[in-house]
Amino acid sequence: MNDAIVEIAMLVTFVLMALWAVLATKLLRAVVALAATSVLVTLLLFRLDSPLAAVFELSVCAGLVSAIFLGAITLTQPENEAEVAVSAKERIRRYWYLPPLLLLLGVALLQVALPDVPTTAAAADDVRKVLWTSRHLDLLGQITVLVAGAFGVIVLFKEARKNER
Amino acid sequence: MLTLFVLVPLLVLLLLNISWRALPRIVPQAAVLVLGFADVVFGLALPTLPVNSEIPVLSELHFGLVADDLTRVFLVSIGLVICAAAFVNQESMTTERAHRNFCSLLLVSLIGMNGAVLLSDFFSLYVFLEVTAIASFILIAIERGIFAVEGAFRYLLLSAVAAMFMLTGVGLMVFTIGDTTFSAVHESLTIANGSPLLLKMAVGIFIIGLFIKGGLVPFHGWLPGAYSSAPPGVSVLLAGIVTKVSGIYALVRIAQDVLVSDPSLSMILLVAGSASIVVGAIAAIGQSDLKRMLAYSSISQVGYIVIALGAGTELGIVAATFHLFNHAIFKSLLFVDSASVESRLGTTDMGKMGGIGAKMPWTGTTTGIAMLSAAGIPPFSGFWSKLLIVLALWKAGREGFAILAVVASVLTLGYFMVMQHRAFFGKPSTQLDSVKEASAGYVVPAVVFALITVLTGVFFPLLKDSPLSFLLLNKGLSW
Amino acid sequence: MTPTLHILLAICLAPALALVLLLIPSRARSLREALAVVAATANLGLVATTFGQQSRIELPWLGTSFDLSLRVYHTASFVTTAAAGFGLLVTLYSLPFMRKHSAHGAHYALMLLSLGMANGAVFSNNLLLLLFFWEGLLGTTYGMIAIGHAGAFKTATKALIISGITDLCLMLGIALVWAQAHTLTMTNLRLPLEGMAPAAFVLLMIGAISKGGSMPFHSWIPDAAVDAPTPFMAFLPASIEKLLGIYLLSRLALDLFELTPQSWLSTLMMVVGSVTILLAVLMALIQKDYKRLLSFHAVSQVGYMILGIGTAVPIGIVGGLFHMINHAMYKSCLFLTGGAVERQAGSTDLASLGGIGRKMPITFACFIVAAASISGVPPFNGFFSKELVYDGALERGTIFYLVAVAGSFLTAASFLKLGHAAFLGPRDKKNDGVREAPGAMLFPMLVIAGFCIFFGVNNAFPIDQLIVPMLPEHLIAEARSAGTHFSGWPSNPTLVAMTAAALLGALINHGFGVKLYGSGLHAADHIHDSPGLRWVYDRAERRWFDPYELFMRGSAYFAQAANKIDRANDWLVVGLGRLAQFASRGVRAAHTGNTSAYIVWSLIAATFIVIYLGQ
Amino acid sequence: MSGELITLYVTAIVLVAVTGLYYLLVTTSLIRAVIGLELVTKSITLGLILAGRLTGKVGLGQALAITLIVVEVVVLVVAVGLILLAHRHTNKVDTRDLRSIKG
Repeated sequence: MNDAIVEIAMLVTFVLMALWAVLATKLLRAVVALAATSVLVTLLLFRLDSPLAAVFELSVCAGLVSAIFLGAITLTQPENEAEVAVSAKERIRRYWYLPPLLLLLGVALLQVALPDVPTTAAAADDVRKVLWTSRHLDLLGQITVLVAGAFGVIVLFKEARKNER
Repeated sequence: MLTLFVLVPLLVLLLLNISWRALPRIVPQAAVLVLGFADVVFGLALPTLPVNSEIPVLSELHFGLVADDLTRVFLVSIGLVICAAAFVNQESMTTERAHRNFCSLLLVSLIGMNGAVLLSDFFSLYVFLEVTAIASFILIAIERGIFAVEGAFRYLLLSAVAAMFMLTGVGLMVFTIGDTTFSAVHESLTIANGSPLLLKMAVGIFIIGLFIKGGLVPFHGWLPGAYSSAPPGVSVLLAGIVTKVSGIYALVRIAQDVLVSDPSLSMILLVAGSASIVVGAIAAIGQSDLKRMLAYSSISQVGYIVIALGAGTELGIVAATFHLFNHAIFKSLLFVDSASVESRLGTTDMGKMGGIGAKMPWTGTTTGIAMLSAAGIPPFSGFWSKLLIVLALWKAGREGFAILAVVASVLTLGYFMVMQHRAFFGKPSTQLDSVKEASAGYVVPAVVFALITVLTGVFFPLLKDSPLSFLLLNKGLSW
Repeated sequence: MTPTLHILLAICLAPALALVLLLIPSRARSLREALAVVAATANLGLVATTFGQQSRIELPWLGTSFDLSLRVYHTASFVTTAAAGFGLLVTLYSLPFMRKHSAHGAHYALMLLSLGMANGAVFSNNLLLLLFFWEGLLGTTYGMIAIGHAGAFKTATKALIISGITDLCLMLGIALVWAQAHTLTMTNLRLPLEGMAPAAFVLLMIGAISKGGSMPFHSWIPDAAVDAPTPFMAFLPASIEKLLGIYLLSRLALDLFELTPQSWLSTLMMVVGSVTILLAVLMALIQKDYKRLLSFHAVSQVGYMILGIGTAVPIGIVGGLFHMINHAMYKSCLFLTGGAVERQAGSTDLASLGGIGRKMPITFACFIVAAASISGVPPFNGFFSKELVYDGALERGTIFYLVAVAGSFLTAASFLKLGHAAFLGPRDKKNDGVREAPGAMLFPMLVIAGFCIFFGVNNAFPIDQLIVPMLPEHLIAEARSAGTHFSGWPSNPTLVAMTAAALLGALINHGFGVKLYGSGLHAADHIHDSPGLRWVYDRAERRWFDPYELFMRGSAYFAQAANKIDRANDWLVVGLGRLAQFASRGVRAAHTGNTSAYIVWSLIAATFIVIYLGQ
Repeated sequence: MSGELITLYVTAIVLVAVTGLYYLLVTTSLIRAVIGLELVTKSITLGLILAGRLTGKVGLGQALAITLIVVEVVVLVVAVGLILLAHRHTNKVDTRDLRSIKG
């Protein structure tokens, strides 16, 4: 019973953190909220018997991603907060129909998803074994993605040298 | 053996970047061309090769890749278009650095596409499509202009939405059957235990992602911007093959191997396909920019492919695949030609090109061939694939859609005539006096592609006994 | 040579040589010309030797229903030989005509390509294969018009779009046939006209008569007459396309469908034929340009063929088919004379021509033969085929007959006008230096004019040897049991008398027209002014003037109506373009560049898909 | 795991995904749009793990989630690269400046 309450609390906090990330007026706070969301996801992953993914989530999402965002924020002009608020209001007025639409999409999913939930107990198939036997093509994909990311950094971040033709 | 399609480019990519300052410019270019050509050759020769024999050193790394006729069609197309893109890029890239990066990213794209057409798992498909997509985002913005950044960013956002749908689909698959391979999903769908409806939903949601990646109406918002703002070589790559592999290949694969002749899937494909055909063609008619018009025409042509899949029959799949091959050829050809015009005039605005055909005869002629092929005029290959599409729809009892496909090809003819009229026919204006035919880097791929279009069209009845017979996916026809 | 190789060679040889021709540099024009002549001759030889052969080639493809099959038999041999003959003659004619043209190589290459396509279309024994070659001809038509002068592009586009749409009808018709009969092999087809079959028939008929150039799919032909090089007109619209269109129409009416005289489709064809005859000839009458006038006749005459075949009675069908080959002769001959006049006098505008008959006697003579032939003057070939059509039309309804005769009258009237205006009358000073056309242009004209006479005087040969064997067995049997004679002098003297009256009427009408409006007839003034006679002439004038003027006024209204149809056609082509542009503006306005909007479109569509799947 | 708890999990995942998507659509800041994207990614990660856990394939779920995290972080890097390039041109990170390709 206690376990369930802890889990419910974590879920609620997860949603609240996401809302905070969205509602924060200062960009920096939004990024912090995003990191906090990540931390909660990490905790939830631990609860779901997935320690390796949790570690990844913590290190990459809460760590690396926040760092990238902070870099982006420092490298760009600070926002004009009043203008942000005005334009946000204007856009919210224009896209008033979106939340119901999205919720409809979500509910449509829930409707079919919920009736037949299988309740098999957690069986332990080892993630390392899975990764190296049946999903090693994905690992190859990961390597390629990382190489592509490296080129992204080279092409997009590096300043063009002035004397280059 | 199939592993090499992914491993060799990856190895070459890494080797090229260990000491690239020392390498002359020609080396990465040659590497791309050789690997692209290897795709074509091995794609053609695949059945004669010991596909399933494991290479001793790599025996630990058999990735469960499989190849059939559909894969071969795509390997050949990928190879051809990659080579063309490399040629065009060689001519159009100005800086050394951009050129090297371009070649490397072309290889990344090649790895992604080769992997995507060889694998047989939904999640791996997502991963490799994302590899291709990331390479495309960077490639579009490689010259760092503001329009290109806008095109790339829009592509990135919509692609992220597509990924969201694909992953939701994968999640539902894991949730229902705990497996994501094509065969497992297909089996669970056919034996109908557990929850086939949810599983079908999962595949359906995955397909929504593919619609976005393939640029079908109304999921196409990113496509015109990305095509028209990209550098010439990248447009060839994107229009010729990337969107086809990332969106349409997977649709064909699913229609062939997973959701076989499912009526609700058919309906979705038919509706999305006909919307794309009509909206794409109508939007293309009013364009004044050549590349943008070609982009909308791509949407329309992709609609034909999808509508053929919607027939839900084997003939439909054959027609779709053949049209896909033809489209890869003639659309790359059109973008190569637009690149050669751009190289001479510095613009793709059709209003400024009147009569360019007389000044650039090769470009003008090959454009005409590609255009007639796209409109389905014999003896070019496009005629046969459109005919097969109409027949497939008719045979499947979708007469209305067959008629729509036929009538819309008048629109196709219409916008291409507008283009020919504005850009290539008529009296050359005096400002164009000094314009000469484009350099060999553009003309050679254009002529090769035009020849492929003509020869495939003329010798289509003889395809059966030729090495190209796989274009018709033999098992799909009562040959 | 095996039959298989023979036919495949007939289809592939000319196009292959066309490709070789394109590789010859433009400096070596003579070499190109030599190659073109050799190719056209070889083509003629190849198809002419298929006469009397019966064979089929089957290349299995796409399973049972889509076999690629080719077939050699009498009709195909006849039509391809005729096409090849015209091909060779027009090639010869082109030698001097196209010598200085900028698209010299493209002209010959496209001609050879068209010949190969035409052979393929006629030898096809499968509707799909036929469609392939059929649409291929569309491409060469486009190319041959487009290489005309700078403004020809518009006409080429018009031709492409009109023919493209009708070819789509053909495609749909084929699909319907397939749905109905589950085969596309023409020898296996014999569809009763029930269920979807009439729709299929109409769609296929549209494809056929459009290739033949019938109304309302004709409007590009007169434009092309002005814009395209003249050999093209003699080659495609006047001969080869007509041959193909009527060939397909006859196949449809004779053996692909069970068309009976009782069927409403037969009546439909007759109505289309009659309307085409009348409206097009009325348009022809008011033309002021040599080639444009001829091109409207090219439309009008196809009406006789459709009318004849549409009667669905043996005599009418024989007449229609005979008229097809006759028309190809005299019309290409007329276009050739037109080209000769254009080349020598530098214009085809009738106002600036006149009196050049003396300078170009051979051309004029050929013109007279061909014009007499098209007007149905005995003993030229046109007379005999028209009589057969009349006979068939009368059997089905007097009204059709009357329209056909009226068409004849107007045809004769317009050719009198044309001949008079171009070759007779006073000569413009600037035309004093005009000389006869070169031999390479005269030779084809003379050959064709000779054939016009030969096929007329000795009509038993073409009719009994060439045309009647084209009919299916049951029709021949029917005709035999009724004791019908197709060849020889027309059996019905009343009809001949009517024709003679119509021709005479045309002559008189022309005389009056010239007298009232023309020049050079002042020689008759003194008779006119002599006392006593003057009163008679006044009355006569008044009496004859009124009906003439009334008639002319009436025909002007008709002509305007025909013109309206023409314009409506144009308007449709242009208007559809405008509509598409308008729709395009709407679609483009929706693409605002707002990424969020694009994502929202995707999400809305995704919601629909998810809900649809969840049901 | 009880049915109610699963419902709660799914609801939370859908809510966060909807929030992220909505934010992506309505914000005018390019950086904030990417934050919205990240929220969606997080909910999907959680969803994959949950799906694997419920069918007893924890290993599969983790494997997919790890690959997903790697892929998405590279997409994020590219996105930020593009944002910085846009900033170099316009001196702002406003989505309304990236609307010039239209029609």
